[in-house]
Amino acid sequence: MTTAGIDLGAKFVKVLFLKDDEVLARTQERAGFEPIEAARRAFAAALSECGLTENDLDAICATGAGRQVSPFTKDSVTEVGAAAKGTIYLHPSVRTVIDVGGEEGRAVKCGETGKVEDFAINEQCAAGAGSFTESIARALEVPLEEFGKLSLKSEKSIPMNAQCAVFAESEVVSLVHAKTPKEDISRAVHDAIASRIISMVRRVGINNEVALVGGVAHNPGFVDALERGMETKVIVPEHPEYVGALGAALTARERSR
Amino acid sequence: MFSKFYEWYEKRHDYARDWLSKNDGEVVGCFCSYAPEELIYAAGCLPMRVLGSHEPQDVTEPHIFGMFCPFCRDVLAQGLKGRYDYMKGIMIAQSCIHLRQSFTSWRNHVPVDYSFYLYMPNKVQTEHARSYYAGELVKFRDSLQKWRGREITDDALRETAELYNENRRLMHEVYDLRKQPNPPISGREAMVMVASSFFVDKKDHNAELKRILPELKSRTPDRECGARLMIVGSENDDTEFIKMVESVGATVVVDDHCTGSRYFWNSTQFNGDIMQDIANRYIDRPPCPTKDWERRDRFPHVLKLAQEFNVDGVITIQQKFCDPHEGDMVPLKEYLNSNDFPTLFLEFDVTVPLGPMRIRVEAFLEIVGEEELF
Amino acid sequence: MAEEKKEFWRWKEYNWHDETKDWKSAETITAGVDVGSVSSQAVIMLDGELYAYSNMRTGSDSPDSSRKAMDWALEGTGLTLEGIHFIVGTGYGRVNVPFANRAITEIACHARGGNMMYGNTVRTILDMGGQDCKAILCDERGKVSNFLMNDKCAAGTGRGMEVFADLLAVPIEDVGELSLDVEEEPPPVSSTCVVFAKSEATSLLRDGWSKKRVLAAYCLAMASRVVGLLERIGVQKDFAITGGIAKNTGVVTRLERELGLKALQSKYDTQIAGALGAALFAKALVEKKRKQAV
Amino acid sequence: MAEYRTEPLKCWNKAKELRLKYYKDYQDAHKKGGIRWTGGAWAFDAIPAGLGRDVYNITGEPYGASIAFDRKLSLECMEAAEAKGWARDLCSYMRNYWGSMYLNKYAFGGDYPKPDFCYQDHICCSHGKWYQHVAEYKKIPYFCIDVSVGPYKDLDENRLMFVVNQMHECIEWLEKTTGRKYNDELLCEAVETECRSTSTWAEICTLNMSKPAPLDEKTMYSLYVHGTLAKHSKEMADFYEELRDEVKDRVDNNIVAVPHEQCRLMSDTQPPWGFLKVFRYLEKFGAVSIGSLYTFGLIGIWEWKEDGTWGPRTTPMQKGERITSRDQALRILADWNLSKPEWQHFYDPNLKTEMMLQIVKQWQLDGVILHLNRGCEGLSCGIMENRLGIAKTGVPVMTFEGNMGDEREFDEKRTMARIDSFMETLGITIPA
Repeated sequence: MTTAGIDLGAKFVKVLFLKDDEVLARTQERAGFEPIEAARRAFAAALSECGLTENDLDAICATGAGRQVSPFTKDSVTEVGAAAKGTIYLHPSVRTVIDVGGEEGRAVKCGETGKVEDFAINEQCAAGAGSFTESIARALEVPLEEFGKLSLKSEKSIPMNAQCAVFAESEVVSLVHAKTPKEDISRAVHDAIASRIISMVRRVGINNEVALVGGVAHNPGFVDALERGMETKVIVPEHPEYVGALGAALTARERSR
Repeated sequence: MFSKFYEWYEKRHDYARDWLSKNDGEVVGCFCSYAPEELIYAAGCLPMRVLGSHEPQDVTEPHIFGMFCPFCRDVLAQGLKGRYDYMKGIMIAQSCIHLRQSFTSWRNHVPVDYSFYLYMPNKVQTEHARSYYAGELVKFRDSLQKWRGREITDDALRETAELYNENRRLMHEVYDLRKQPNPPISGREAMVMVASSFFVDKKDHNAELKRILPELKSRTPDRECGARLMIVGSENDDTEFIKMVESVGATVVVDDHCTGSRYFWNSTQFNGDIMQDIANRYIDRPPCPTKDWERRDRFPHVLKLAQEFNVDGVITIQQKFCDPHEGDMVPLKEYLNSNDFPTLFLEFDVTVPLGPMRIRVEAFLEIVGEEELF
Repeated sequence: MAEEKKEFWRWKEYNWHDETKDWKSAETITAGVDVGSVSSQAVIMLDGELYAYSNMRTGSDSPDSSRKAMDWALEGTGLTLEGIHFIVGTGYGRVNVPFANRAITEIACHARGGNMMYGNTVRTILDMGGQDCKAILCDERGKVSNFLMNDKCAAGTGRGMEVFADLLAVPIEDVGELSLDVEEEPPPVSSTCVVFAKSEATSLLRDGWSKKRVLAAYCLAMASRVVGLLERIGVQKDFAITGGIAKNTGVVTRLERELGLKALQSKYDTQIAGALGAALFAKALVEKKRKQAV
Repeated sequence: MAEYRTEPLKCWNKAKELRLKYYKDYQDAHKKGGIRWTGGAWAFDAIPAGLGRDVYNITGEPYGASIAFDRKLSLECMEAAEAKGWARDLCSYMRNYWGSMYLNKYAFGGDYPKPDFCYQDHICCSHGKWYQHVAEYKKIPYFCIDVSVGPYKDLDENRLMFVVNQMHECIEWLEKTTGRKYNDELLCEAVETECRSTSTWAEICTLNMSKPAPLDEKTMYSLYVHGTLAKHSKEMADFYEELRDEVKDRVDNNIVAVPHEQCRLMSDTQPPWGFLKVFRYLEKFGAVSIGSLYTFGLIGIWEWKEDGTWGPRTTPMQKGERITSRDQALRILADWNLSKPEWQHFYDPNLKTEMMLQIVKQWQLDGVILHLNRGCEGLSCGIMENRLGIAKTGVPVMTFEGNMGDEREFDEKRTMARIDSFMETLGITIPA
């Protein structure tokens, strides 16, 4: 059986095709203001990547904030459900899934089959993790990709407290004025974001094993801060940003059985 | 000169552990300055108020909802992280809703042998509060006696109340020196002195106060006084903040905080029934806003301090989300301003970002300061 | 991933000097440098009159930013740093201006600068800066009598506006005008939080709102937050706005409407208010110093 | 899928009329030479009733909620309070109330009617300050009774008498303040009526144990409110009896709230009043919120029965007692109110968790939704511990953040998205 998962996220649309246990295609497009168009493009790209036509797909399922407007299917699964399902498929021993995107963070406690037992989503004023690192990287005049790695060079913990991303930026400015090395600032920023995410994860409990999915998982500084803060190893699946789409493809397969 | 107080303040856990090794008693955590410490002390225990750690933390989210104040969160975090693992007992004298959360969550999740919720009245302005509170204190005494397996005699209570009164009198003496044109003691030193009295055996604290007082009286300050400031508001043991304020041309000369003057301002009057005497002392003390209704008795008290200590301006601070103080801030500002005291309002968190605070303080000093710029 | 993105939030940097004036004939040359969180300005005055200034983005190193701003203001004048008698630093990086003789808060400087820019009848100054927003009351000399800053939330700051311009791919200088080009005022975006307003704007656009309408909603939300601050301090006439956002007609127009009060206009650039005030204080201080020396 | 019969309540219009009459009566009180007082919904309102039959009150919380329904007025009120310098995170009922006072706008038309005095009880830090400010602003007298004597299970003579003594003191104060002679008979009558109305409300809530449920929480919000307005009033008590009979009738005839009931939930704390459509959204899933400890236990007075169940508290009259003296009336009134379920968690969240779990069991629920209400520190006190306690027993629980009276703090889209996830967790899909 071949199924497709489409993740219509706030920033990117991701498409994944799954045949048995083989991923046939992975594509993504910037969502912009016309996510449906972006989804069509990503979907077409996925078809051409594996040389299939839409008729070859047995079922399609959507997830993400825009899941209800997906042009290809009415079937959908929430981000919470998809993240859990996708992660458990890849790493069956995981019980806590942390999913961090640009503006929202989620923690999911799940059972063996990927069934969601409890979940938490960050409340207001929680300073969107993705957006936050972007703006700080800009304030420090460091490319985003390097900003994460930079923090691994620091050994020093500087507490930051601002709840708000913009005020945190002023704290960073104060650190800059105090001639704090960039790597220490980078670590302070990652620690601050990780601390907020960990706060939320603690609501559902840190149950081994723990996985981090979503685009932020590519940031080694954040992963490091998360591991230090929770005092536990964090599994990052290959292609962490596609785990939601994978979960949707798996849901499609389950439902059409 | 204040090194002992700093040491106690910074190494409070070491002090407590050391105390435990030398005494046949337990450490009892107190959750509010209304805790009637005399009873705990007379039971052979060391009362120790849980004050701020000023460390960011991520462990209280499952227990306390985000709109509750950072101080109550900071308190609970220390318990959850095991910072007070030597503390066998905890108690709260009923205070604000936020601190009750810390207490009940601590009781639920941090192992203790003994806990007591004392139903201290909120309406201290009714005469009925006196006998009621004395009655509740009897229950607390009974409960402590049962836990410790020893009697708390009236004589022991009287002796303790005298020891506490002495501590209050000595700290008053230090505060009096702050009325001088250039006080021999900084606001930061005063804060550390009072804060440490929350953890240290009053006998030790009194001895140290007696040791430094003569020296202090003849101390020549090595700094200019600058603007004389008063600081008023919710729980505050943020010495870093005071340090910053005193580094930009000002001296904090008096305060109205539960972690400051409010803690020791009045003393126990002995009228025969020691339990009633102790109860009265807490009913009559300068009130927390939580207990300051229907009249606002705190305001004239604050004004009197501002006048007696001849302050140039008042910084009103408040822990973020602290409802009792938020309910007082607007009328307090009006009241002080109408009595010609300028005010600056600041909001506190577990750690205070010094950069943004500094500009507010400096701008305030430019307002209250002399007019050299014009 | 590192695709080339146009930076819509970037506003134009510039310098200027008055070619009709000659610094050589001036008795007192003073300067003010305002190193803000987002922008830095340097102002040079000859005997209390504006002579030259620069306005640029603050970099990640504030002493460096202050030097660059100063050099740029001096550019083409023939004047050198050594020729300036007294320099006051202000703004976030005020203590990091290596060549300044004194640091004074931007609150005092905006009041003093506003006093010159808008005349001595001005009593309320709203400084809408990069990361905070200040409502200042002052007397006829430009001395601050009271002030308020936003505490809990950064809604209503220039930083928020930059983030927004970038998201909508609208050059920041055009935001105000475009936001006024709507037939009917939309409801304000419910979330003025910079982080959440972004996701709200995205979903509004996806719901088919025009960019102009989204901008209008955001400017309105921003204006209402700031009006709250002004109402708390109690606006007194005359009223003026300084800082970068003063140039955003979309916010200013709505703010004036909600307040029921017109803001004063000035021939000076609203962004130099802080540096201008600093330069004026520098003049007062150097004169006082000379008197004492006599 | 089963489809049940549903129809509107017959007494719906009466409920509405009663509510409007209450606000109108207050407004017009002075025209008839009557007395107007203001205070909290938890105030012992049976006590001022002893001043005469022409005493009218307005309770601040339902009044603040009424303002919240009118989103435009609410925003004006919030802004008016903020302009005075009050913090945005203070009680949102209080800010709505103060705003209405500052703007001199009564939510039901006309000017804000100036009360003759403030009178209430102190349940949370905000309540003490709320009417202190009203009294100062309007220059009127203020009396407040402290009830912070601990949970009901630990009530003893010393604690009860602290409250009763203040009540006696209050009566003297009322006489002095109003210049009227106090009538003990009216007090006794009011206390009896209050016991009757609050026990009857609990009885109505127990009828919702019926599966499918005859009432949903959104409807209950419009009905429990009568108790928050004037729990001592005969009109309200009679209305509750009429309502009880109708709900019984609905149970007998299988008339239900949600036609496709397939999931039973409860919520807690006050809802975001401007967004009751959250409950309509739940209905799409065939999910019915059968109530909450809040709707059940803020006005309803309950007790643990001998068989371990939880039910309406037996009134003194049901026990054959008659209330005949001032002291007796005050003792009963204090004791009765101190047993209020929504009061217990102020001392210990575990007491609330225990009651909530009992509701889950007795009312046969599938899950719990907790509103993390930024507008009320009192009822949010310990709510995260409640969440933990409920989750620990394996009962699914979700939270969403909002504010009962300040719509700026509620994010509709994100809340609905959260409900989607929760329903998915429960395995509930929208019926075709």
